[in-house]
Amino acid sequence: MEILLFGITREIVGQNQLTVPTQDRPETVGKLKEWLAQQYPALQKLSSLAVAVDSEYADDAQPLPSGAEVALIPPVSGG
Amino acid sequence: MEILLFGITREIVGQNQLTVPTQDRPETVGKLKEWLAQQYPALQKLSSLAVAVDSEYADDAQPLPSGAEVALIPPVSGG
Amino acid sequence: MNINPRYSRQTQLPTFGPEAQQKLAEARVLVIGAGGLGVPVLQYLAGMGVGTLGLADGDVVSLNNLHRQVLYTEAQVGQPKVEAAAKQLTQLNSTVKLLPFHLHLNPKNALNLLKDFDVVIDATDNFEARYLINDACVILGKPFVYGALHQFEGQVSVFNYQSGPTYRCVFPTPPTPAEIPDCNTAGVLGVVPGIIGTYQALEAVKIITGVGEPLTGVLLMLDLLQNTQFKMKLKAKPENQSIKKLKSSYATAGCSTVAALSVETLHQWIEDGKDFMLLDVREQQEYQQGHLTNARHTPLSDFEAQTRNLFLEKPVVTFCQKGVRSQKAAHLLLDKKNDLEVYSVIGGMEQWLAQLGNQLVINQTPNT
Amino acid sequence: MNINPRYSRQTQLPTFGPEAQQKLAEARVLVIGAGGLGVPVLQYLAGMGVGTLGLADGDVVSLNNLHRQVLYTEAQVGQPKVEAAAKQLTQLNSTVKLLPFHLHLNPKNALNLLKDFDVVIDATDNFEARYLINDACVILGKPFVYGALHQFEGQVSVFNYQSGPTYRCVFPTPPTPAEIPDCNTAGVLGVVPGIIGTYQALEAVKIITGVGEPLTGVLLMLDLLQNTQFKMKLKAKPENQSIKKLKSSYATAGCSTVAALSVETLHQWIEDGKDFMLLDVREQQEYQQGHLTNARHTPLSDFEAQTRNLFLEKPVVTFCQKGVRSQKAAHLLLDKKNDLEVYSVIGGMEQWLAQLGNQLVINQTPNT
Repeated sequence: MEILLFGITREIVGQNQLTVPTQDRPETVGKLKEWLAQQYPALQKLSSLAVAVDSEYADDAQPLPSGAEVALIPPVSGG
Repeated sequence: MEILLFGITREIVGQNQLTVPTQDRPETVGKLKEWLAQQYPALQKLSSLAVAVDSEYADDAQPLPSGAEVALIPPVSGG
Repeated sequence: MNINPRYSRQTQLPTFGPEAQQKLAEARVLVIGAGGLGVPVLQYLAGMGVGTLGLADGDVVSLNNLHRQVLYTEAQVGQPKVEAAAKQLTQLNSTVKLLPFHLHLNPKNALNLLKDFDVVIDATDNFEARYLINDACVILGKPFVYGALHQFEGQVSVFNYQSGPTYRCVFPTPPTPAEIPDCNTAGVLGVVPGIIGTYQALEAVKIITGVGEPLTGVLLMLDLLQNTQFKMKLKAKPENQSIKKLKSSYATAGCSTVAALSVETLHQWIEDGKDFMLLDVREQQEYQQGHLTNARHTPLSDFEAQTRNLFLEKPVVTFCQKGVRSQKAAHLLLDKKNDLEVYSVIGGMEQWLAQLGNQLVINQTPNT
Repeated sequence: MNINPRYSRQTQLPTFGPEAQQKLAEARVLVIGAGGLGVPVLQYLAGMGVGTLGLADGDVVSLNNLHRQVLYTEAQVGQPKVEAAAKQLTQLNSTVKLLPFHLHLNPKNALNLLKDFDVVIDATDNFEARYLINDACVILGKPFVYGALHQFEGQVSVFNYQSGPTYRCVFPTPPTPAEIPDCNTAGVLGVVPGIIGTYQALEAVKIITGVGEPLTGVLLMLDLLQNTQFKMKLKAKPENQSIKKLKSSYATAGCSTVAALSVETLHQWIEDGKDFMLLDVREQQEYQQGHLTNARHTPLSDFEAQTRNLFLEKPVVTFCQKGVRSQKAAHLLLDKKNDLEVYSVIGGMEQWLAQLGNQLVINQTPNT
């Protein structure tokens, strides 16, 4: 599963995109967040991190189908 | 086959998109232009009209596969 | 319908026409923040003919603003942004009614300020203001156009429009400064807020005129380094639409800002009888040699004790000899009360004497 | 490396830094067209610190420019755009070297004008200029940043960059006016060129600094009513990269432009000894009552015969009583020679007398 990264998550991960290995594929958005927290502890401290699944805002309970396109969207404040 | 329209071609056709019926499906970009000229004679007078096939610039000889996404892009001059 | 030749190029657009132009003329738009985002928003909304344009900002123009805040001039460095902007915009379009508000938005002034406008533009640069604007717009039922950026990425959306989602429907709670870079510290390439701000101006026009599809229910993300865009569809969450009251503070600890104040503006405030507290943080001898008529003496060397019993409610202006110690004092005050409205006077007493001479100065002894 | 505090917010960007700022400072950029696209390009490139900024435009500021050309002021209406722009931009950033060229680009002046710059911005509004810029850039090996719009759609690309595709690789030949709306007649919503122009400024910065991915080999299409974008990948065609010589004319019949000239500028040109031909197209009696010292009498009633043997080579300025007949005469001249540089004086003799009195006027009889 491919995850598009935006904002500070790009800096935390060090690239614009992230691949979740097939054997690790989380079943829900909440599980994905747990997996991310394990891999990149700095992501854990983001209290407001929006997750888009197939270009729609997704709550933690939302299931992640196998072909899902996921994006991590943190708030940004600059102006 | 769906054709995305831009610029003056939207005004000529009267919408942002155009469907080519399956039975009419042209084999090449050149044939598509002929079909368009028949349906919308005003398109014929566009001497420079770029055609994108699957988001790439296409010459008249280029074949049109059945699932191709086509766009008509005329030059614009405003500033 | 009166057709103004000034807008002929807009009114001749088939999808726009004189009707949309008339709607612009009748619209009242408030732009909060006259910085990197606010400048292009203000320039284009004024140029296009929005009838009433409010602009709210508590800062003054700095030299390092000019790379992206291209409305201002070098000569305006040190002036309040809203005054500088209003002067420039009047020269562009004298038919627009400009309402400058030189203030930092806070929970006390927000509802009163926003209530008279139809559309609000969030052109701020910090989470504190963004969540406050969101909540105030939800309470008042006003749509607002959101724009924000991080390095070469931008976000744009129209929130709280026709029962659509709000900012909190995307980002429920403000991040702490430890999570996300905030304040005025991150880098910005000059033209990036120019792009985001022009998108915001266009969304405001869509809302006002009904032309086009406003970005409601969608967060648009622009990656300007790679010229890609990504859209996230949003859902309105009822709990975010039923806010009835502002929070008492939106400050995220450690991220409060000290505004710079020019001596001219300070002079004006004193003359106008504006209600604020002026703290002179210089030492005893400096203070005695000459201080402003209404300054309270609170030397920086004993600042904590001197200010312990101050009732920090009204805006505070800190003042010193050259403008350095007043900055420190201002930050100490913010550590005590992080939603306080604090200004530090640029150049301090030396600047005052250079520009205003002995006006309002008490006990000034001649330089011998 | 010298770090200028003015650009501190840019140089602190990790991907930008003082190195990229230094490249901006050393860059020489020519912006052709100081209108809807050129204004935001000029504002942001000047603000961000491009070292040398050329601006070329033959027009004067009109009232109906101001809705989208937000750099200018009402007081500058009638002034040459490049002069007005240079005045404003100097106030924004006095450290930028501004080179204003008050001219319409043509096949005679193009190569000489472009040769001293590193990057060219096509911020024009007609096909004639766009194809001329393309060919000149190909001959000189200069990259150029293209931007254009139609109603709410925009196109942006970087052409002729590092052997990449050119404008002719997308659109091989200029459309005739019958095909595509051209000239200064189509409607434009004020902020739309603001968005396209800011994208162009960013592409120029990418080319100059090497930061990000320039839009080379790609035509970016923005639909701003629906906030969608479409990219078309392009291929370079060798026949378009091997242009060796400009065409003698790029005019598309019926779409040549008459520039407006203020009486102050005309006065300046005469004082400066600029080489042009001044045609007074009023009738015999008007001419005798008072005409400018160097005006050739070519009455509009007999214009064809009067101008038959004129050698139309240098710029021509047409002049009448109020500025209406001079427009007609200018268009008649363009019908004869469509790449002629033609100006019509705004307000004619009445404006001259009102602003300059009897200066340079011969045979003026008192109004009795």
